[in-house]
Amino acid sequence: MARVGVFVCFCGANIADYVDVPQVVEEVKRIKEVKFATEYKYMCSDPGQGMIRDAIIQYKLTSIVVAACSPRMHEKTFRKALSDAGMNPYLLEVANIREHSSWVHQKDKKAATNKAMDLCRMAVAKSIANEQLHEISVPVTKRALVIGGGIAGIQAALDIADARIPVVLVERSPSIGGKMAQLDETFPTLDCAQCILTPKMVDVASHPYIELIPYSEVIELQGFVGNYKVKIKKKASYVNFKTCTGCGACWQKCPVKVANEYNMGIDKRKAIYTPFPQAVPNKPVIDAEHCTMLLKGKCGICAKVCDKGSIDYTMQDEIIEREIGAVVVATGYDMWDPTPYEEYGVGRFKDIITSLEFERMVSANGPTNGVPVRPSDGKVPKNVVFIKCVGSRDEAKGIEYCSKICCMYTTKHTILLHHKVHDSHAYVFYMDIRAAGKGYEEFVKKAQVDTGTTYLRGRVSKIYKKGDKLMVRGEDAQIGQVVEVEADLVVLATAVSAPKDNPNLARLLGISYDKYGYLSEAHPKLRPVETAKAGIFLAGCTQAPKDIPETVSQASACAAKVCGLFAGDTMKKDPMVSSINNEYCSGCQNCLNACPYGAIVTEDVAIGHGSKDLRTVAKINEGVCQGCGSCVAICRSTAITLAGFTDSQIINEIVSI
Amino acid sequence: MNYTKEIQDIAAKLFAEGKIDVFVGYRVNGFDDNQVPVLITDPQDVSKLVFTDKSVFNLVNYLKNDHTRRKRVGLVVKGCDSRSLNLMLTESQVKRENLYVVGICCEGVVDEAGQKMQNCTDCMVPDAVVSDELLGTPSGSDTLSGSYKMNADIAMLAEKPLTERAAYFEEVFENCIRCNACRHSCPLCYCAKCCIDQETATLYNGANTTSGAFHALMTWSLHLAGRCVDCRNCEKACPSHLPLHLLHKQNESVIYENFQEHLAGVVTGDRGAFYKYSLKDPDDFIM
Amino acid sequence: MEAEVKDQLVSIEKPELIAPPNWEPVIMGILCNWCSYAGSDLTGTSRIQYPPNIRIIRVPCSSRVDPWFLIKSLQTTADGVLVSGCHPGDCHYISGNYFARRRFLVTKKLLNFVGFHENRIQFSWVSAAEGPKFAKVVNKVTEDIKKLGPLHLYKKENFEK
Amino acid sequence: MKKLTYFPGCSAHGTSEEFDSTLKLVLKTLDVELEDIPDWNCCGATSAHVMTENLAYALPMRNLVLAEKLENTTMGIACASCYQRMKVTKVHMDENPELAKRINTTVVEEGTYKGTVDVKSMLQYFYEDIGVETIREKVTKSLAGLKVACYYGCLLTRPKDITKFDSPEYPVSMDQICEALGATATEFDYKTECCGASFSISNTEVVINLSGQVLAMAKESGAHAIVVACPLCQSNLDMRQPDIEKHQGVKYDIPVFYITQLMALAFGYPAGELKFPKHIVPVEGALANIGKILPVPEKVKKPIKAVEAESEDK
Repeated sequence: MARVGVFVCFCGANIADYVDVPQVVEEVKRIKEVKFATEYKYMCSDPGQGMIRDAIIQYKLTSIVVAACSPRMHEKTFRKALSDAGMNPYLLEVANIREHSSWVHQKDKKAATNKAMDLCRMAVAKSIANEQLHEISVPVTKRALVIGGGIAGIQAALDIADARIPVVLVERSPSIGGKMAQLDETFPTLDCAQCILTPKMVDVASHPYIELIPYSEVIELQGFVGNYKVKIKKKASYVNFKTCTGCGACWQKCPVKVANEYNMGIDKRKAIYTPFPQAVPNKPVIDAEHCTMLLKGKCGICAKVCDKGSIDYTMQDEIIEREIGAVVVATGYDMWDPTPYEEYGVGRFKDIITSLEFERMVSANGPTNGVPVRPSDGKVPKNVVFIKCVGSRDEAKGIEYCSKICCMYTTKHTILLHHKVHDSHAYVFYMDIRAAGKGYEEFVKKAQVDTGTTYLRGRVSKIYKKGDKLMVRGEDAQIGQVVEVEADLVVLATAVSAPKDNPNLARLLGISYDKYGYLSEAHPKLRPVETAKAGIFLAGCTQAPKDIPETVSQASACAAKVCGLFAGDTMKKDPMVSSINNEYCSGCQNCLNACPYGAIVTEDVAIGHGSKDLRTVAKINEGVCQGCGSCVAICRSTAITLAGFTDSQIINEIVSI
Repeated sequence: MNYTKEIQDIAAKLFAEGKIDVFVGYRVNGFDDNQVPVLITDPQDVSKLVFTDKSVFNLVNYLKNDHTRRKRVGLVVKGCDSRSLNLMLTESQVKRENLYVVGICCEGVVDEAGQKMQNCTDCMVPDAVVSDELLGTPSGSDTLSGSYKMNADIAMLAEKPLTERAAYFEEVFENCIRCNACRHSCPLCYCAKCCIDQETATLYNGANTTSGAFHALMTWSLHLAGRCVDCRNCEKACPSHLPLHLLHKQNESVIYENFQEHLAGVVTGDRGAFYKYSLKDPDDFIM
Repeated sequence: MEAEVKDQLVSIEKPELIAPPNWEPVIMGILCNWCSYAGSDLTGTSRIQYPPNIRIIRVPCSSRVDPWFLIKSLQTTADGVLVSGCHPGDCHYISGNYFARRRFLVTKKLLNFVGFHENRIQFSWVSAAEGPKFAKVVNKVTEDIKKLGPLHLYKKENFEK
Repeated sequence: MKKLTYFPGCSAHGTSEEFDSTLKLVLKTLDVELEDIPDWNCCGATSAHVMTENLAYALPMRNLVLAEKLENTTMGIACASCYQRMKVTKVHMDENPELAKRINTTVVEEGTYKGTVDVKSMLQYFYEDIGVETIREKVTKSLAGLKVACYYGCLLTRPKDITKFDSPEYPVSMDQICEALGATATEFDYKTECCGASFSISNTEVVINLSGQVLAMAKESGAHAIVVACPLCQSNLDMRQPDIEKHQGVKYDIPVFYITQLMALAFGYPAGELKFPKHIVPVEGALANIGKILPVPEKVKKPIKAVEAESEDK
């Protein structure tokens, strides 16, 4: 027989003015399970809580109802009071007689009192069905996985590692650095990107808490928050990094030339290569798709010239497994392919380049020694047309969103052009100039004055060739006329797009992505770095286009989240999760569809005691379950129970009034 | 429609080849020309099998039986039966490799009075959608996006004033004797233990009263919403002759018209309408 | 079948015939914890007044609401039910309210089909910020159900509480 | 022998008679028999679709329904405007069966619309159904030496979603056919610019301006002649050329051929059968280039060489 204690709060005058509290107490005393009922001015105060503690002991109560403010307010407070009296804190129910009665029925004290009584009856009825619940503690593997070694991944890895938490940093290409390593200078301060990035790259390589696994990819993630197991495929580099000194003899002698990805294909690299001189790790890898030794078995020059004997043509891909507790996804972005812009002659005219190609050209360590040139004839361009929003904000041919960074980097490009080619003139076709950010608007204003760039508001409709010039025809909406600009070089500010592999990665990690392929955050405002799957966080452009400062902030935020997650040896988790009664489960597996977290899996269990006949039933991983109850309502056999909100509890509430 | 010979041959062949342990079919009941289901385990008895337009029952129901579970079974399915089989497969209740399915391109079956059954005149999926062997000529009807035939009873009742409907159904539920024959005859009621019978039974109210019947039948029909294939096994089994199809057809019409779903069970792997959702589902009934 | 319909019509849905004087309906409000329950709390903190007929039950998510909660409520204590959850796309549990939405529509139509007035089963999306909306919803539901009068269907033999 | 349903359209009997007659010569060589749609009617171009939707769909639909009675699965259309109206109707009807049912009631005497006949422009038919290689095989008299600018106009490849043929901005099908004939297709950026067609009568100034730009760019590209596959393009560029020359003070002297005229010429038909006298701009000057050897194009300068790569080589 349940023994319920009811404690009705005055909340000063907040409740007592509109609800006849003594009458409520008298009424609940009539319920046969209620063995004790009382009232107090402030139940949440120390004396109030003391009353609860004392009554629990004195009347051997088995569950407690506090009729006061919303459970969203003080449920935790009262649960603690129960714990202090040695009672399971989940035997508490709160009747919300303030927000749901006294404050909303201030004109009718009788009705408000009646309602308060009903709310108490419901809470008593529910509490009778309450069960003792215990916080779930999930052991935590204190090691983080960071996927992607761009500035986001680097920052997250460094911040986590600085908290003395081991980090596994996985990078797909042979070197970390990402897109930022390809940039020349950064807006709005015109810092040299290399100068601020490379020290961080070196820090990563030398950090005792960071395990850098370059040239590799994540291929499998299993488990749940705090207890993930990851499989990483380390692609064969054909170079023994342990013995290689990075002297460079191999790539100097390699006879095979391949378009250089780092320089956007403007120049060539070798089949054995380091992506760029400041690469970390600064060890070459062999590009198996182009190496003649690997393809045809002839050549072997690099092995001959390597006096350390580090070249190993027989090397195989390797699968590395790590146990980790949290994941930071920082896979960055892709440049959008402007091929759909056929009216610009993309692909036909060599002198139309993308902004990242321009960036490489003007970069001091770029393929043209920092001077922009026309790809067609190598001449230095005088008139350069920059076209913004190529792909961005274009529902017909591109993508609907604003890529956020193009306005700023195009402004930067006009400055860089002006620096490198003094007698040049830049034209910028734009839709809007979006310069929201610290120092951004000032930067744009100053650039416009300093460089004398002609800004034309309007879209470009056609580019055609006239002699060796490109004629750019567009609208100048401010004078309402079609204008044509004779250009030596056209630079397209192509959109930022989600990495093509993001959907695959999302499926592999069990997180969601939006229609563009960007990974989805758990809440756009309040949980912008978490994903819906506990323990997986997002940093940088993989979530949405953003600039470097924002990327770094988000990466550091991820690090803070990871550190918070790892603060104790185990993670405490709310016990209000679902569980399955194997006997009732018919194994229809419909609940697997309904669970948004993938917390439900199947397992084979013996049908009877000692039987060898197996039956497939559902199984809930309580570490992953968030307690929404979708599966409970889906389950026809009522095999699933959600602790804290069981069918009995809810039906008790329904029938109690 | 008479496939007696073909089915006898197939069953005999399957037994001869040792492919099945039991064959589920129909036989004549022995005192009139109506038929009852039969589970044949002895190849000698194959000659008892018949199939005509009197073969009304949905034999998939026998797959949840202990005589057939974990055995290799041959069985005969009409269009509607095959849909319930499809759902059983989707919901992992039977293993396809254990079954040899003789599909029928059904021309409709008749009730005891010789009248074509209402679900047959309304039938949208006459051909078996799952089969190893198909007998008869496929109708070629569009099972995936064919236009929905509104059940005449539903349409008639929907037009009645609310009070009349309430009175009508009150009598329906009053006449229910809570024998659970509907549940036992339904191939999709395969739960290890029905929710109505569990410890929470008091919560569910399985009492033999009008309100108990109301509760049980409403819950039952909602559990079959988006899954019922309109085979009418329940109605044939009901000793009180309750018009149980009304509840199912009502749910089916709401689901079909509002959620852009296929009919239940026409696509293998396609779960019932309650186990998925679309962002385009109607929202206008919610404030 | 038409002939089978009872001749004697019970005036189940006519309040003026049955409602006792000073009768007040009971409305069972089942609210999701993250949006609607928080929204109803906000109605309270904003002191927006609404009729006292609603009894609120907290569930984690509208997807926790099994249709038989509604059936049970209507059969036992309630004259009407209101289920409220997060707006589509805002579900704290990502997709719960989408599953719930489907069930609600079918349940509502089925209950209406067997004789319950459609206004007795109502749904709303109320976000945690929509305190005023919650009051509006409760006002509307209460008004609707007052017009319909007490619910007698399938309540004749109430079982032990 | 292949068969092709043919919709001649009104201009084939008037302004573009040379298109029609040379098309028939070409198809004779390519072994294709044309079957005219019996009792065909106006496609409704340029006026119907700005007036009433119903009429704009009903007129082409009647032709489509009649064409379905013939056994061929493809309908070839010479005029770009007719092609456009027919194709738009077909695509919209196939996408929206409800609309098709409604429009069909207007032309119900002719029969029910089934959507079994595909609609193609003759250019598309040559390119997709005949094939560039087959055309190359049939050439008996190469057009080598002739440089042509292929002008597609606005309707043959656009809108992309309707035509689903070639690139809407820089199509190459006609260029490839011309190359197959032995001619050289110049790099011509104005191949899909507007010629001003609809204003031909009502606002000639627009035509002079727009067609003038097309001619200027064709000249700039080094072409001896322009090749088209649309009667309106031909008439604007050819007929208005003297006016344009007068207005701009430039002498263009660029004849405007139908693609079928050049094909017929390359297939060995005598020039006398190709109705060249119908042209306003004399064709002899351009045709005189056939057989002349083209100067070898100036070698394109070496693309920029990466500084780093050079240093490595040393």
